[in-house]
Amino acid sequence: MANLTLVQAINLALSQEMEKDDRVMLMGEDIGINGGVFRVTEGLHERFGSRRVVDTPLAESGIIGTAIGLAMGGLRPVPEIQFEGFLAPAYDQICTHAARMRSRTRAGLTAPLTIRVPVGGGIHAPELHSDSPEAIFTHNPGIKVVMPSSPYDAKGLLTSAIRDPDPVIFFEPKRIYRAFREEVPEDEYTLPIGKARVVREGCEMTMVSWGATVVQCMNAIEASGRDIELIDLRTINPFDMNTVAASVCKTGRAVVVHEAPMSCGIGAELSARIMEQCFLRLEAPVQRVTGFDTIMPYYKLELDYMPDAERIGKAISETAAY
Amino acid sequence: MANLTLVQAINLALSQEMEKDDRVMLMGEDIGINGGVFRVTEGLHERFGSRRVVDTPLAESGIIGTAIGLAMGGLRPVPEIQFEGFLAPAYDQICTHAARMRSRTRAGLTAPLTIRVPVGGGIHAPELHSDSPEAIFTHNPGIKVVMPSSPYDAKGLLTSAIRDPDPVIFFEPKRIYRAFREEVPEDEYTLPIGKARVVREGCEMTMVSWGATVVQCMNAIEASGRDIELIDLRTINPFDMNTVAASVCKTGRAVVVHEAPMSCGIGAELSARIMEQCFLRLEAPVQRVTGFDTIMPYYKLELDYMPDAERIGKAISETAAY
Amino acid sequence: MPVDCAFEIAIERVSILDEHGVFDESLAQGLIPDDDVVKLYRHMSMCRHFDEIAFKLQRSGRMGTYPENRGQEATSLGAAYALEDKDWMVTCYRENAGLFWRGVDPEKILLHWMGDERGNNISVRATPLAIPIGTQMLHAVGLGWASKYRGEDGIACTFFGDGATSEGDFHEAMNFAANLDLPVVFVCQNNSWAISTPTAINCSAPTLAQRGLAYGMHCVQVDGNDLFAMVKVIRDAATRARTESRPTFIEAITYRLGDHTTADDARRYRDQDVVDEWSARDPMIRLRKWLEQRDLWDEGREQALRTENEIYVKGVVERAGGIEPPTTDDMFAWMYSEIPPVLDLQRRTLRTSSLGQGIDGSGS
Amino acid sequence: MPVDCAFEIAIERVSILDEHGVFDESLAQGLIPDDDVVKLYRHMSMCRHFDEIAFKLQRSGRMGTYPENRGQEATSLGAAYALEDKDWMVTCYRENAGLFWRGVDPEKILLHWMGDERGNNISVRATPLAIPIGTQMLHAVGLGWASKYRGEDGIACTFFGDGATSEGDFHEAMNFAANLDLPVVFVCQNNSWAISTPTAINCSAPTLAQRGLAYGMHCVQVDGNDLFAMVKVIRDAATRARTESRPTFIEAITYRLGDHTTADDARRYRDQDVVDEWSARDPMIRLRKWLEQRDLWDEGREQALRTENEIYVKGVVERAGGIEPPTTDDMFAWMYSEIPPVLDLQRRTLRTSSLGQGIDGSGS
Ligand SMILES: Cc1ncc(C[n+]2csc(CCOP(=O)(O)OP(=O)(O)O)c2C)c(N)n1
Ligand SMILES: Cc1ncc(C[n+]2csc(CCOP(=O)(O)OP(=O)(O)O)c2C)c(N)n1
Ligand SMILES: [Mg+2]
Ligand SMILES: [Mg+2]
Repeated sequence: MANLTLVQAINLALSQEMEKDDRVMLMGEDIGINGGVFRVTEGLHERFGSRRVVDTPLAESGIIGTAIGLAMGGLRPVPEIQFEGFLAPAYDQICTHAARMRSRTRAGLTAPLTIRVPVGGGIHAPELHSDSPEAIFTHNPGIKVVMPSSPYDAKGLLTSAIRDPDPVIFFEPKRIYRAFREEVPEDEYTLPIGKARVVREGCEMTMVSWGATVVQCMNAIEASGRDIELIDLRTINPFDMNTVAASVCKTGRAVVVHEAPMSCGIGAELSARIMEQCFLRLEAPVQRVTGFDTIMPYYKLELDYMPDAERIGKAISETAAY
Repeated sequence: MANLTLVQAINLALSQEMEKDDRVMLMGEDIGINGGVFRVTEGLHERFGSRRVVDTPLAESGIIGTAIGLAMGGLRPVPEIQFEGFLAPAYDQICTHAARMRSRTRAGLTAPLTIRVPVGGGIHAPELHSDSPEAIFTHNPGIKVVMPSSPYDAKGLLTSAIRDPDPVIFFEPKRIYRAFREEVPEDEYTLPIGKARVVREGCEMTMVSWGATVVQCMNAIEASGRDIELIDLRTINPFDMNTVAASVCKTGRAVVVHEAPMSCGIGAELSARIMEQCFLRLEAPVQRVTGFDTIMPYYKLELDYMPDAERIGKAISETAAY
Repeated sequence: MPVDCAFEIAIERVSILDEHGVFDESLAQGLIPDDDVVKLYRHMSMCRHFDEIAFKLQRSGRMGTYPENRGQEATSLGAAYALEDKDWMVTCYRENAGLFWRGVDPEKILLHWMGDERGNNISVRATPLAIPIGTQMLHAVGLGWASKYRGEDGIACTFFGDGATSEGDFHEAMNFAANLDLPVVFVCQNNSWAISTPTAINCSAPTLAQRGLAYGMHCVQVDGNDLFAMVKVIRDAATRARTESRPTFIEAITYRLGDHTTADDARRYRDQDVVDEWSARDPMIRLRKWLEQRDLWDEGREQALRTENEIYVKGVVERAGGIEPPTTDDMFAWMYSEIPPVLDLQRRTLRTSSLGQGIDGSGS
Repeated sequence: MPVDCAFEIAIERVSILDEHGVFDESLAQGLIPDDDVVKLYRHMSMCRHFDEIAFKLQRSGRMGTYPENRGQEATSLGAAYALEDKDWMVTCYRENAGLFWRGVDPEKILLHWMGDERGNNISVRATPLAIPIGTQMLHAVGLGWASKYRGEDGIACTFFGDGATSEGDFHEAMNFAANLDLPVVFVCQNNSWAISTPTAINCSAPTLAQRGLAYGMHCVQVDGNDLFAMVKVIRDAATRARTESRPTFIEAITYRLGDHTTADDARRYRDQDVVDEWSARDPMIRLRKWLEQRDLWDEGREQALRTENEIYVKGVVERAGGIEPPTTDDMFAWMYSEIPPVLDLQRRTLRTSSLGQGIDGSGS
C-alpha cells in the first residue's frame, strides 16, 4: 500500500500495464520528456523509451486516428488528449471510427484504445480547459466512458480500461489530481467497468454523482446530517442502472449531481430512467444539480457555475421536503 | 400559395432571403452547378452566380470555420453540410467557436450563420448518412437547433434562422424531403424560433416529437383512436418547455418520440423536465420511443431501428393503461 | 545575401505504358512477368464486369447506392500486385480491383452496398470501405506504425481521392507519417472529380503530388491508368517504407468514367467530350493492345474470359443476394465485447422504455 | 520521356537586419521612416515591460496562466505596422506587440488571462486570443473572404505557431484561401517549440515555409526577429492579397525565450545553451544598436523610456485589477441574442432544477 494522489495512482497503473504487456504504449502531446502537462506520465519516457512513450505532433484527430490504427493493428494504445476541450477536434475519429469499428466489421476489426483526458473545472485554467463532455460520448453509442473519483478507483479502473477490448474514454477529474491522497495497493488490481460504487449507504434519499463532484456531494451530505445514500457512477457508459434503480426504489427520492450543462446531460438520462423504473416509489421528482445551460465561463465565474456543497445542500432539503 | 415539397420550400426560402439581403450567401460541397446532392439549392447558382453560391473544397471544418469568419465579418453565410454524419469533422468549429463567439467576446463579435444539414434515416443510404445528432448540439450550449416537419414550417423556420443573430443548425429531415407536398405561401414569412406547434389537440395524453417522426406519430395516434395532443417541438434548442409542460399538466401522460439513440437524447431531457414540472399531475412515467443505444445500423436494419407507428402505438397503449 | 534560397525541389512524373502504346522497356525491366500481366488483365476484366453488374443491381432496386469503379482499375490493382500479404491496404470505395486481387470476396463488397455490415467482415489485411471521406489514412498510419512497433516489416498502403486531400485528417496523417518515420504509402487517385467538384476547387496547385512537399515527403506523380507505372512507383515506395520506414506520397492521375455514384448524374456538371477523351485512355485498352502485340492475348481468349466473368459474377451476386437477412439482434450484438445490461434490455424487448418492466427486465 | 518533371520550385529566405548588425540598405529602401523605427522600438520596449509585469502578476497569484511573449515581439509588430486599420489581425496568444500597436488596450489582454471574457471585447479589427490551437486561421480566411465579397480591399493576417501547423484546420484554411483566391496572409511563428515539443516533431521538412507549396501558395521564409524583414514580407504579401486576392504563407523564424506559459518549466526539456544563443538574436538588441548607430537613440532616452513604460504598465495593471468583478448574470446574458425562457429561469434562480417552481418560474 502506498499513499498516493490521483496523478500518482494513474502513473502507477500505466507503468504496471506497460511492464506487463508490450502492446501497451502511450502517445500524446508533451507526454514524453516533459511527462505531460499535469506530470501524469512523469518518468515513463525515461523508463520505457521513445518507442513506447511517444511525443506526437499537435493534432488531436491525428492522435486518435493513428491510435485507432495502432489498436486495429493489435496494440493497446493509450493516447492522452491534453484537455477535454481538445477532444473536439478528435470527435469525428472517436465517434465515427473508434466507436463504430467493432459493429461496422462485425468484430472483424476492433479498436481497443484508452483515451486519457483531464476533465472538468476548478483549476482557474483558460477557456476550453474546464468542460465536462461525458454526456456527448454517452449519447454516441459504442465507446465506454469512465471517470474515477479517487486514487484507488483510478488505478483499478484505468487498469481495466486498458485491458478492455472496447474503446474507452478515461476522464481524469483534474481538480482532484492532487487534492488528496489515498491508500492504493502497489500490486495491480482491476475494478469492473459498468459497476457503480455505493460510497455511503442511506435510506432517506439517493444521490448519484461521479468524478470530482463526488467530493462536493459528500460534503453536502455531511453538512445536511441526513441519511443519504451516495452512489459514485464510476462508469458513465454503460452506466449501472440496476444499482441506481435499486437504491431509489428503496429511498424514494433522488438527486443527481454533475458539472456538465443540464440539458441532455447524464442527469437527464438518469432522471428519466429513474422515473421509468421507480415511478410508483418516487416521492419527489428527481432533482438535478448541474452546470447551467451556458458555456463554462472564464475562470472568474467558474465556481459560480459548478455545483458546490451549498447548491447540493439546497437540493437535498428541497427534495426531502417535497 | 404553391403546393410544395420540403425541398422546394427550402429552396424558395433561400432564394427569397438571397434576393432580399445581399449578405446572405450559400456555401458547401456540390451546392453550386450540381444544385446539391438532394437538389435543395437547384437553380440558385444559375440565378445568383458563384459569388453568392460557392462550391467549396471537401472539408467540413473548413466550411464551418470560414463561415464563422464570414459571419464575424458581417455576412449571413448559410453553409450546407452534405449529411449529418459529416457534422462530426466540423464539431470543433461549431462547438468551440460558433457557439462560443458571442459569449466569449461579450457580443463584440458574433457568428450568425445557419448550417443546413439533411438529417435522419429511412432512405437506404450508406452509413453515417442516417443519424440524428440534435441532442449533441443541444447539450453544447450556444447554438440554436431547428428541425421542421413540413414544407410550411421549413420555409418559415429557415427564414427566421437566416435572420437570427445567433448561429443555428437547421436540420432537414431527408426522409420527408419529397414525401409529401403542402400549401406554402409564396410571400416570405417567418415562424418563431423557440416555439413549439400543437399539431393536434387532445386531453388523454401528450406526445412530443419533431422532424420526420411527427408523421409516424400522427399515424400512430390516428390508429390508436385516442384523444392525444401532439406537439411538434420545431425548435430543439432552446425548446419550448412551457408548451410541453402545460400540455402534460393537462393530460397527465406523455410520450416522447425521436430517432436518435435514447441515452442522453432530447427525450431524456424532456422526460426529466416533465417530471420536474408536472410531477404531481403525472399519472404514468413519461415514455420514450427512440432509436436504440446502438449505432444506426446499415440500411437492411434501419427500419427496425427507427421508431415506427407500431412501436409508438405500443407506447400509447402502455402509457394509457398505466 | 539577404534574399537567398531556403528550399528547392522537383517532382518526377512516371509513365511506362502510355495511352498511345508507347512502352518504356528499360523502366519495365523485370517489373511484371508476362504471365502475371495476363492474370492482371483478366482480373481487371472481371472487375469491370462486376462493376457493370453492381450498377445494374442498383438500377433494378436490388442494391443501394453504388460507386462505379470504371476506368480506375489500374491504380489499386497495380498497388495490390506490388504489395505483400503482410501489408495493409486501407482504401476508400473505388478500389475493388485491388481489394479483390488481395483476396477480398467480391460478395462482401456487394453486401456492403446492400446495407449489410457483414460485407465489412473480411479476413485479409484490408480495412472496410471508408464512407467518411479522408478519415481512413490515419488508420493506415497507425497500422504501419503497429507493424514497425513490433519490429515487423509490413507496411500500410492507403487510397483516397483528390477531394479527400482537402480534409484535415489527410494533413494530419501525412504529417504523422513523415515526422514519426512510419512505413506508409499514400496513394491519391486524382480522378478529376469529387462528386461535381472539379479538382481545382480541392487543389489549385499545379500538381496534387506537391501536397507531399509540405511534409518533406518523397512525392511522385504517376499515370494511374498505366498498370506498369503503378506497379513501379508502389514497389519503390514500398521498399522505401519497408527498409527506411519513410512514407511516400503518390498522385495517380486517372479519371472517373462513370457518375460519382448511382445517386449522381454527371451530365449536370461535365462535358461528354472530356469523358470521351478519357475513355480512350482506359487502362484496359492499352493493356490489351500490349498483350496482343506480344501474342499473349487474342479475341478468342477475350470471348472465353467474358463467359468466365459472367459465370463468376453471377455466382457472386447469387451468394450476396441469397444470404439470410440480418436479425434485429445484430444491431445489439456487436456494439461492445459484452452486451451491457441496459442495452440487453433493449435487445430483448426491442423497446427503449422500460415502462412496465421490472429493473430485472421482466415485464411487458 | 517516361520519367519527367512534374513540378519544380524554390523558396526564398529574407533578412534585412541580422543579428550581427548587417543591414541590407537596398531592401530597406523606403521601408520604414526613421521616426517610425524609433516608435516601433519604443513600442517593443513597452511590450517587453508589459510581459515582465504580466509574468509577475501570475507569480504573485493575481492572474492565471500567462504565456510570455519575450523574444518574439518583432514578428507581430512588423506585421501590424505593415497592415492597415481595415485589415483583420487574427492571432493566437503571443502577439501582444502587434495587437497593442493596432490599438488593442493592454488592459484587455490582462483581463483575458485573469479569466474575464471582457478582455475579449475589443473594438479594433482583431479577434480574441485563440486558446484552441490551430483553429483561428479559418476565421481569418472567412474574414478576408467577407471583405472580398463586399468588394472592399481589406485583408486578413493570421498568426499561429509551428505546432499549430500540425492541426487539420491549418490545412483546411490554407487550402480554402488558395483555391478560392482569398486575401489572407498566413504567418507561422516558428519559435522552435510547441510547449515541450521541438519543431521537428511537428514538421520534419527542411523548412516550415514549404507547407505552403502543397497549395501552390506563394511561400517565403523570413527572420522573424528582424523587424525590417517582417515589414517587407508582410507588405509584399498584403499587396498580393489586396491586389491579386492571393494568399501568402510566411514562416517567421523566431524563438520563445521564456517558458511556454507560467504553468511550464522549460528546463525540463531544453538546454540553456541554445536559449543563450537565441538571447543574442533578440530583436530588440539589434534594433537598438541600429538606432544608436544612426544617433536616433541613446542611453538617456532608454532610461526615460523605462520610466515611461513603468508608469504606463502600472496604469494598465491598475485598470485591469480594479474592474468590478463579473456577476453571475454575465454567465447567461451573452449566450444568445435574447435569453430563452428556460435559460432565464436558471439565471433568475441560479438553480438547474425547477423543482418546486411553477412552469411560469415562480416558486423557490
Ligand atoms: C467527410 C465527408 N464529407 C462528405 C462526404 C460526401 N461525399 C461522398 S464522396 C464525396 C466526394 C469524394 O471525392 P474524392 O475524394 O475525389 O473521391 P472520388 O469519389 O472521386 O473517388 C463526397 C463529398 C463524405 N462521404 N464524407
Ligand atoms: C487544440 C489544442 N490542443 C492542445 C492545446 C494545448 N496547447 C496549448 S499551447 C500548445 C503548443 C502550441 O505550440 P505552437 O503552435 O508552436 O505555439 P507557441 O506556444 O509556440 O507560440 C498546446 C499543445 C490547445 N490549446 N489546443
Ligand atoms: Mg475524385
Ligand atoms: Mg511554437
